[in-house]
Amino acid sequence: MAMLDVTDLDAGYGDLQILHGVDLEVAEDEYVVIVGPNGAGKSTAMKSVFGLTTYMGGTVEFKGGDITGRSPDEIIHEGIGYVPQNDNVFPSLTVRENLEMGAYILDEVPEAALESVFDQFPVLRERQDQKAGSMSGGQQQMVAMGRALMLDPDLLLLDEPSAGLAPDLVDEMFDHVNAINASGTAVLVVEQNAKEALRRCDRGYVLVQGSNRYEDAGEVLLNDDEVRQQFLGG
Amino acid sequence: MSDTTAEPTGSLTSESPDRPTDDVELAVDGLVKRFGGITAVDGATFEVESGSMTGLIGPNGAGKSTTFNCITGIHEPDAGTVTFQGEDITGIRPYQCAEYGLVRTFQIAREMANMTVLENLMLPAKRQRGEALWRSVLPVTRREVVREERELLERVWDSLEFFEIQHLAEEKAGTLSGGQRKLLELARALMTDPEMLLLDEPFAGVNPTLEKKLLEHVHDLREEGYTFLIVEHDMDLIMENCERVIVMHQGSVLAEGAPGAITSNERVIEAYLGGEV
Amino acid sequence: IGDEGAVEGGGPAVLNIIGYPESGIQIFRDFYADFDTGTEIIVPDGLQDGDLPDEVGNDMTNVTGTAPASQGPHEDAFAELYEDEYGESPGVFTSHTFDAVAVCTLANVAAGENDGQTIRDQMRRVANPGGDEYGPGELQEAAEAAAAGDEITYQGASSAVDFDDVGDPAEAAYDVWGFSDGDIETVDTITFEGDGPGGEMADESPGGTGRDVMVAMLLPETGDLGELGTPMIDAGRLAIQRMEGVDLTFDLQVEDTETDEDTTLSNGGALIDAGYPAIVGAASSGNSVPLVGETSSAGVVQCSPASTALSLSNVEDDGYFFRTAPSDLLQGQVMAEVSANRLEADQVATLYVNNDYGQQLSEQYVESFENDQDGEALNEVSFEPGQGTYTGELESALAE
Amino acid sequence: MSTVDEAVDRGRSLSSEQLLLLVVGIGAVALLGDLILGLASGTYSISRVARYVTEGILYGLIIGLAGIGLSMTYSILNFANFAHGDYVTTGAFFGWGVTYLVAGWGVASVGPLVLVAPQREVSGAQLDVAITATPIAVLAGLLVAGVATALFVLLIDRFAFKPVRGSGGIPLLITSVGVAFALRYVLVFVYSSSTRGTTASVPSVDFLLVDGYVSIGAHDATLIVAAVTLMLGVHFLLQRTKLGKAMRAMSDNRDLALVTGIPTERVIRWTWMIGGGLAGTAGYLMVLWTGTIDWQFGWLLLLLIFAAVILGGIGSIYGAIFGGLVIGVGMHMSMIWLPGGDFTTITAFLLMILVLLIRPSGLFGGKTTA
Amino acid sequence: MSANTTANATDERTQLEALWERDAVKIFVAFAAIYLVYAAIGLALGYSLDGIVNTLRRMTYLIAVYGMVTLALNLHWGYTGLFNIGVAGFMAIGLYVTMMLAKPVDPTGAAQYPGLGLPMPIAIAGGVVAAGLAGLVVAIPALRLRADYFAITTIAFAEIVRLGLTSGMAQQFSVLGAELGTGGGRGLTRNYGDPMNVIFELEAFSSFVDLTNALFGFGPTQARALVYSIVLVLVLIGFYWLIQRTSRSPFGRVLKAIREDEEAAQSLGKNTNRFKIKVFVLGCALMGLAGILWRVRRTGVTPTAFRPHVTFYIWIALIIGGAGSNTGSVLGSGLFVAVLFEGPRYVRRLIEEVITVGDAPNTFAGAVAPLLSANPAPFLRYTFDEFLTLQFVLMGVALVLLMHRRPDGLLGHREETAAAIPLTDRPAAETGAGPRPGGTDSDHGGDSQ
Ligand SMILES: Nc1ncnc2c1ncn2[C@@H]1O[C@H](COP(=O)(O)OP(=O)(O)OP(=O)(O)O)[C@@H](O)[C@H]1O
Ligand SMILES: Nc1ncnc2c1ncn2[C@@H]1O[C@H](COP(=O)(O)OP(=O)(O)OP(=O)(O)O)[C@@H](O)[C@H]1O
Ligand SMILES: CC(C)C[C@H](N)C(=O)O
Ligand SMILES: [Mg+2]
Ligand SMILES: [Mg+2]
Repeated sequence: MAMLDVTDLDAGYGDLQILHGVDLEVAEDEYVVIVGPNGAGKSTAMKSVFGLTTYMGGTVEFKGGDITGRSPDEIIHEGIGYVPQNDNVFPSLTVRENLEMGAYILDEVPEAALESVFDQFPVLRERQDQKAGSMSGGQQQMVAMGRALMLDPDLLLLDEPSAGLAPDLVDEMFDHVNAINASGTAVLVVEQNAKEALRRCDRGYVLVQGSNRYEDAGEVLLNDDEVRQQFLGG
Repeated sequence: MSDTTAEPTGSLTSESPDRPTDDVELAVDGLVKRFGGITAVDGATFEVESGSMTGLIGPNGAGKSTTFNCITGIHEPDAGTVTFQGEDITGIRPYQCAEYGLVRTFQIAREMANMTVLENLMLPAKRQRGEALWRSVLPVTRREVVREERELLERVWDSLEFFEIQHLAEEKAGTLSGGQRKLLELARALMTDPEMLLLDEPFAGVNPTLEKKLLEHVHDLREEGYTFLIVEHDMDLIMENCERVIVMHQGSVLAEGAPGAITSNERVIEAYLGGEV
Repeated sequence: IGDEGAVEGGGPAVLNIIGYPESGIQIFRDFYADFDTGTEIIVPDGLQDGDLPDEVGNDMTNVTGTAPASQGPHEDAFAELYEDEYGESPGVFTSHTFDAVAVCTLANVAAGENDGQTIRDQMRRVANPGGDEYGPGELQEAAEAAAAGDEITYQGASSAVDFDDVGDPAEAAYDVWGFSDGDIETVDTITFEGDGPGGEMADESPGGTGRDVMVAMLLPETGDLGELGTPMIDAGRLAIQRMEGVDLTFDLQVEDTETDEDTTLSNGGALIDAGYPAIVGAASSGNSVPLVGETSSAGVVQCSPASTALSLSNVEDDGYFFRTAPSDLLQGQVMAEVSANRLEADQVATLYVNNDYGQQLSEQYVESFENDQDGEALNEVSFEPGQGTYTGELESALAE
Repeated sequence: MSTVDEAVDRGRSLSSEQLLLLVVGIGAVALLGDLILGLASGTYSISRVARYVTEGILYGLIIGLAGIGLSMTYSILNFANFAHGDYVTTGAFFGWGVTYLVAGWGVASVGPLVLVAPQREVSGAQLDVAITATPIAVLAGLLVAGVATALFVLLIDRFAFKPVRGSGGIPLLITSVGVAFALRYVLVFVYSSSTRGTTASVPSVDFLLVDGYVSIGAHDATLIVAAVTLMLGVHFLLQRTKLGKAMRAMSDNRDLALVTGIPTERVIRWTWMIGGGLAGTAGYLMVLWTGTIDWQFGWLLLLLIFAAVILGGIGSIYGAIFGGLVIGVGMHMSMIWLPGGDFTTITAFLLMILVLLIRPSGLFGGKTTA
Repeated sequence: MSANTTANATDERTQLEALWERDAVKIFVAFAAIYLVYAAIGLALGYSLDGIVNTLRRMTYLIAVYGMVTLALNLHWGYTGLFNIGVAGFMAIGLYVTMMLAKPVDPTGAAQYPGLGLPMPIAIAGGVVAAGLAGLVVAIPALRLRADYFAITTIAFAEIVRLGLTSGMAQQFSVLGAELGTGGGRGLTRNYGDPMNVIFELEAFSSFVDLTNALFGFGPTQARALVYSIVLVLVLIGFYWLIQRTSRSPFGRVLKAIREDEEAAQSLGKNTNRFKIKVFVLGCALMGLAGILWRVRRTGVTPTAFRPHVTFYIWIALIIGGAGSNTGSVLGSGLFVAVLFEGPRYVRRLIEEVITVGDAPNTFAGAVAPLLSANPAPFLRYTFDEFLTLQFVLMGVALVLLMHRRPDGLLGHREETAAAIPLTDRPAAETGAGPRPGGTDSDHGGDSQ
C-alpha cells in the first residue's frame, strides 16, 4: 500500500485546468522523481498534493487517509514536508528563525533537528543570524530544505531542489536527499537535473501536458531511448 | 560613485600576459560591494573578450549575481571600475547600461506578469520613437509610430518562433511555467538588440532538451557577434560551450582560463567542484 | 482683570472666540484645563448654545456673548408661538428664520407665480414700509392680502424686516448675553439704525390664489451648526403653519447643508432643479457665499437667516440674495464696545474659526476695538474646526 | 527633463543623501540653537516650550499606540488600512458607552447612555465622569474599548477583508477605504454626528518652571500609564511568544507560511485583535484626554498615524511609538516658530516626507522588531 | 462609421473602430439609461421641463468633471501603477492658481483679494502648468518610494496644499511686488469675467438661447450653463482621446511595464524615472485642468472643497469602471455620479413624494427600542431621516462589494493592449496556419521534438 496515492487527479488554477488525470504513488521509504518539460504541470502536481491549487477531481490519499482538499497546515500535521520551487524562504527572518518556523506546529523548537540541519548544511550554522533574503540563491535553497526537514516528515516534497546550486552542492544535495530517504523519509522530487535524479531514485514519472506519459524504475527511464531523446536532452 | 578614480580608458592592458588584451568587451577591475558586514564582491577583476562565450562560475554566495548587479547598475559598487567597450560605465543606471548594449537577465525570471508575451517582447526594442509621448499622440507622427510598431511586431514573431513559444503569444506572462519564463526572459533580452548579454543561470530549471536547443541558438547568436557572460552551475554545460571560464570565490576571482585548465585547478576543485570532477 | 496665578502677567484681558459649538466644546475644555487664569471671554452668535456649559463641564461665567437679537416689533408674539409649538424657548436665529420664510412665502404669494425673478422683485414690496402691517401672528391675513395684490409690510420677530439696497436688514439689534445656571441669559440689548430701507422693487403684485406656493429651506441639521440649525428649521416650519387656511397650497421643502460646502451646493442645485423659486439658507456664511452663485445664476431668490459675513453685502448676486440677519460689521462693533466698557479691557485677542464668518468678524472686532475703543489687539489666531486639541492655538492667542 | 530625472536618480546615490542629511542636519541644529538661545534670552518662555513638549508627548503616545496596530496589520496583512482611524473612533464609542452606563446608571435611561448621549441628553460633566471620581466606570470603559473593538474588527475582517485576502495589497487598501466610509457613517447613524463633552474636570498638579506652570492632570497621567503599560505588554507578547515571529514570517510570504504549517488564519486573527484592541484603547484614551468625542476624530487622526508609522518604518512597533512621539512633539514644537495651529499638521506631514527623503523606508525600516 | 474592407490598413482601422464602437455602445446604453431614469424621476417628482433638463444638465456637468479626473487617475494608477491619493491637491492647485491669476489687480466690493488680472486663457494655462509643476515637485522625491509610501506621501501633499491654502499666511501675500492671496479659510470669490464669454459672445449663441428658450423655457443663464456642460463633454472626449492614444503606444507599453516590474524595465533599457515623471506630471496637469473646469464658473471656492473625500470619490469611480480601462473610467464616473452621488437624494425625494414618512425618533435608541416590540415604523422613519448619512455607508459598502465581486470593475477585465496596433494577428500573414495553433496539437512547453 502506497504511502501517497494520487489517483486520477484533475487540478488547476481558477478555471484553468492543468492536470488531467494524474496518477502518482510513493511507497514508504521510496524515492520518486518527476521529470518533464517546462510547463508540464510538475509543480502543479506537487502543489495539488499540498492543497494549494484548485481541486477539480480525483483523490489524494496519504497513509490511507483522504487528504484531498485539506488545508496545508492540516496536511503538514499528517507528516508531509514541502519545499516550493520559488520564493521558498522568509526573506526578512534570519536563517535560524526560518528553520524555527519549520517547526512552528510543535510547541518547542526541536534542538536536535536544528542541529542535524546545521550539520547537513554547515554554512547555515555560520550564517544563522543573517537575513535569509540576503543569502545567495543557492544558500536560500539550503535554508528552504533545512526548514522542511525540521519536522522530520514522513514524506518530503521537493520542487527542483538542485536548481541554482553549485556542482559540489548539487552532488551534496542529491546525497542529502539520498540520506534523508535512507533515514526513512519517502521523497518525491521534481527535477530538471533529470539524469542525475533518475540515476539515484527508485522510480520515476514523466509528466507531459498535465498527464502521465511514462512511469518506471529510474534506470529504465534513463536508458529508454525515447525518453532520453525527448526529455533528457539525448 | 567610486572611491578609486577610473583608469584612463586607453590603458586597459592588463598585466597578466595570457589574457586577451585587444578586443576587450567588458572589463571589471577591483570591484567591491559590501552589504553591512558582508563583503559580497571583494576586488573582483576580470575581462571578457568580444564575441566570446565566457562562463562565470563559483560556489553559492561567491558574489556572481552581485557582480552582475554592480555591472548593470542595479547596485552601485563601493569601489572598482566597470569598462564596457572601452568606456567607463561604473555606477551607471540600469537603463543606461542597456542603452550601451549590455543587457542582463535575472536569476529568478522577472516577467511582466500582467502583460501578454507579445507585449513583453514588444517592450524592449531600443529607440522606439513612439516612446516619446508627443509622437504617440500627435496624428502626424502617430502614423510613423504605427509603422514602426508593425515592423517591430514582425521581429517579435520571429523571436517567438526562434524560441518556439508562438503558442503562448497571447498568454499573460504571469501564467507561464518556470521554464517558459526563462525563455521569455532570454527572448526579451535579445529584443533589446544587445551587444553583450549577461545571463544569470539562464538554464536553471529548463528542461535539458530545451536547454540543448537554446544553447544552439546561443551559439548562433555568438556567431553573429554577440558576447556572452554566463553564470551557470552546470559544469558540463560550461565545459562544452565556453571558451573561457572565470571562477569566483568569496567575492574575488579565484582562477580563470580555458575550461580544461580550470577543472584541473586544485583550488577550483577544492572551492567549487567538490573534488569529484 | 483678575490675574491671580497668571505668572506670565501680561496677555490679553479679553479673548474673543469666534466659532461654532462643535469645536467650541473642545476649545473651552482646553481653555479651562490649562489657561483659566482670569481671562474674560467674549463670543458671538456662533457660540450661543445653551448646552455648552454642560458639555464643557464648567459654568462658564467668564463668558459674555453677543448675538443678533430678536428685537422685532413682534418678538414676543413669535416667542409665544414657538414655545406653544415646541415647548422650549426659541434659540439664536430662530426668529430670523421665521421671518425669512415668512417674507419669501409672502413674496411668492404676491408674485402670483413660482418664478424667482418675480419673487425677487416682490421681496421688498412685502417687507419694506408701505401698505398694511402684519406680524407673525397675522401671517394668514398677510398672505390673503398679498394674494389679493395689496401692498403689505411684514413686521417681523427678529426685526421690522426692512431690506436696504443690498438686501441686508436695514436695522439691527444685538443681545449681550451670558451663561447662568446652564441657560442663556440676555443682559443687554443694543440697537443700531442702519441706512434705512431701500432698493428696487415691483410696483404692483399680481397675487392670486388656488395655486402651489413653493419655498425651500436649506439649513444645517448636522455638522458644525447642526445644533443651531435644527431649532431654526422648526421655526421656519412654524411660519408656513401660520399661513395654512389661505386658498393656497404651501410646498415647503427642507434640505440639510450638513454645514458643508459640497452638500450645500448639491442640495441647493437639486432644489433649484426642482423649481423652488426661493431658498431660505444657508446658515454658515461659508456655505451661503458659494450658494449665491448657483441661485443668482438660476434666477432663484436666496434669503439667509443666519449668514452674517460682511462679504455677503456686496456679493455679485443680481439682487437675488437677501438676509434677515445683520452683517457682522455691526456685531464687531458691539463686541468691541462690550469688551472695552463692560469687561473693561484694554488688551484683547481673537481666536477665530478660519472661514468667512470668523475672519471677517475678527477683523471687524479688532478694527473697532483699536479705532473706536482705543484699545490694543495682541493676537489674532485662526483655528481649523474638528481638531483634537486647541492648546496650541490658545497658547498663541493668549500670549503677551 | 533630463536634469529632472537626474535629480531623481541622484536621490539614490549616497552622496546626495548625505548632502540632504547635511542640509537637514544644519536646519535642525539651527532650530535647536535658536531654541536654546531663545530660551536663555527669554524670547521663548521656558514653561511654554515645556507645555508644548508635554502636550506633544501625550498626543504622541496616542498616535503611537494607535500606530502600533496600524503598523502590525500593515506589515502582516500587507496593506495600508484606511479604516484604522475609524476603528479608533469605534473603540471610543464602545468604551464610552460603557463608561456612561456605569457612571450614569439610574441617572438617565440606558439608551442614551449606551449611545454616549447622542442628543446631549446628559453630559460627562453631569455624570461626573473622571478617573478620580468614577474610576470603575473609566476602567470598565477602557477595557471594553479594547476588547469590543478587537472583536468588532474581527467581524469586519470576516466580512470585508477575508474575501479579498488573496488578491494583494491594493485591493485590500481600496476595500479598507470602503470600510472606512461605511463604518464612519454607520457611527453617525447610530451615535449621531454631534460633538459632546465626556468628562468632568479633574485635579491636576502644577509644576513651576521658571516663568510659568506646566500642569499634568489626572487624565494626562492616566493616559501615560495606560499607554506605556500597553506598549510594554505588546512588546512582551511579541517577544515571548512565537506569535511575533509567525507574524513576521507571514508578512514576508503568506503562501510559504501556509505550507510551513503556520496557521495563517489564526495569526491574522491575532493581528487584527491586537491591532484593533490597541486602536480602540487609543481612541478611548484620546477621548478621556481631550474630553470630547465626535464621529470623525479617528479619521482626522489617521493621516497623522500614517505619518508616524511610516516615519518610524512599517512593521516596527518601536518605530510606531517613536514616530508617534516625533510627530506629536514636532507638531507642538512647530508652534514656537509658526504660532497658531495653521501649521501643526503641515509640520507633521513635512516631517514624514523629510524622513522618507533621507531614509526611504523609514527610520526603523528594515529592522522589523514586532 | 464606414466598414469597407480593401487594403490592410483600412482593415485595421475598421477593426479598431469596431472595437471602439462596442465600447461606445456600452457607454451609450449606460448613459441613456441614466438619463432616462433621471428624466422619469423628474417627471415623477413633478418637475417642469426646464427642471428636468436642468437636472440632466447638472448630471452631465458632474459626470464630465468626474470623468476627466478619473481618466487622469487611470493614467496614473491604471496604466503606470502610481498610487496617487492626492488627487484633490492637484485639482486645488489648478483652480487656485487660475483664480489668483485671473482675479483683477484692484479688488472691488466683495472681491477681497487681488490677483494678477491676466486674461482667462492665460490664467487657465497657468493653472494647468502649476498643477503639472506641483506634480513634478511631488514626483522627484516621491517616485523612488515604494507604492504605499508613495500613496501616503501624495495624500500628505494634498493635505499640505489644502491646509496651506487655508492658513492665514497665504491669505494675502506678495510675489515680486504683485499682491496675491488665497483668501485663507475664506476662500476666493470669482470676480473676473466668465471664462465662457468667448462662446457666449458668439452670434450663434444667441440663437442657441432662443432655441433652448423655445424648447425648454430656458433663460440665458440656463442656456449658458447648458453650453458649459456641452463644452465639458467635449473636453472629456479630448481627455479620453489623449489618454487612449497615450496608452496604446510604445509609451503606454513602458508605463504598463513599470506597473509590472520597474527594475526589470530598467534593465531592458527604459529610463523608467523619466517615464514616471512624465506621466505623473501629465496626469497632475490634467487633474489641475479638471479642477479648474469644475469650479471656475462658480461664485467662489474655499479649501474645504478639496478635502480627501473628493479623492476617494474619484477612486470609487475608477474602481467601478475598472482600472486600466479608459472607457471604464468614463462609465464609472457616470455610474458613480448617477447612482451613488446624486441617486440617494432623488430616491429620498421619491419616497417622500409617495408616502408621508412622519416624525422620526431623534436617536438610534429611540428607533431601535420599538423594534423589540415588533414595531419597525420608528426605525424605518429614523433610517429615512438619516438617508444622506446612509448614502456614504452605501458608497463604502459599494466599494467593498465591488472589490469582492468585481475587483476588476465593470470593464477592467478587458485589458487594453499596450501597442499602437492590434497585436491579435501576426502581421503580413505568411503561413496558412492561424496565429494560434490549436490547443491540442500544439507542442505544450515548446520543447518536445
Ligand atoms: N498560478 C498560476 N496561475 C495560472 N496558471 C499557472 C499558474 N502556475 C502555473 N500555471 C500554468 O500551469 C502550467 C504548468 O505549470 P507548472 O509550474 O506546474 O509547470 P512545471 O512542470 O513545474 O514547469 P517548470 O519545469 O518550468 O517549473 C503552465 O502552463 C503554467 O503556465
Ligand atoms: N542585498 C543583500 N544584502 C546583504 N547581503 C547580500 C545581499 N545580496 C547578496 N548578499 C550576500 O552576498 C553574497 C553573494 O551573493 P550573490 O547573490 O552574489 O551570490 P551568487 O554567487 O550569485 O550565488 P548563487 O550561485 O547561489 O546565486 C552572499 O553571501 C549573500 O548573502
Ligand atoms: C448660524 C451662525 C452661527 C452663522 C454665522 N453667523 C455665519 O455667518 O457663519
Ligand atoms: Mg515547476
Ligand atoms: Mg546568484
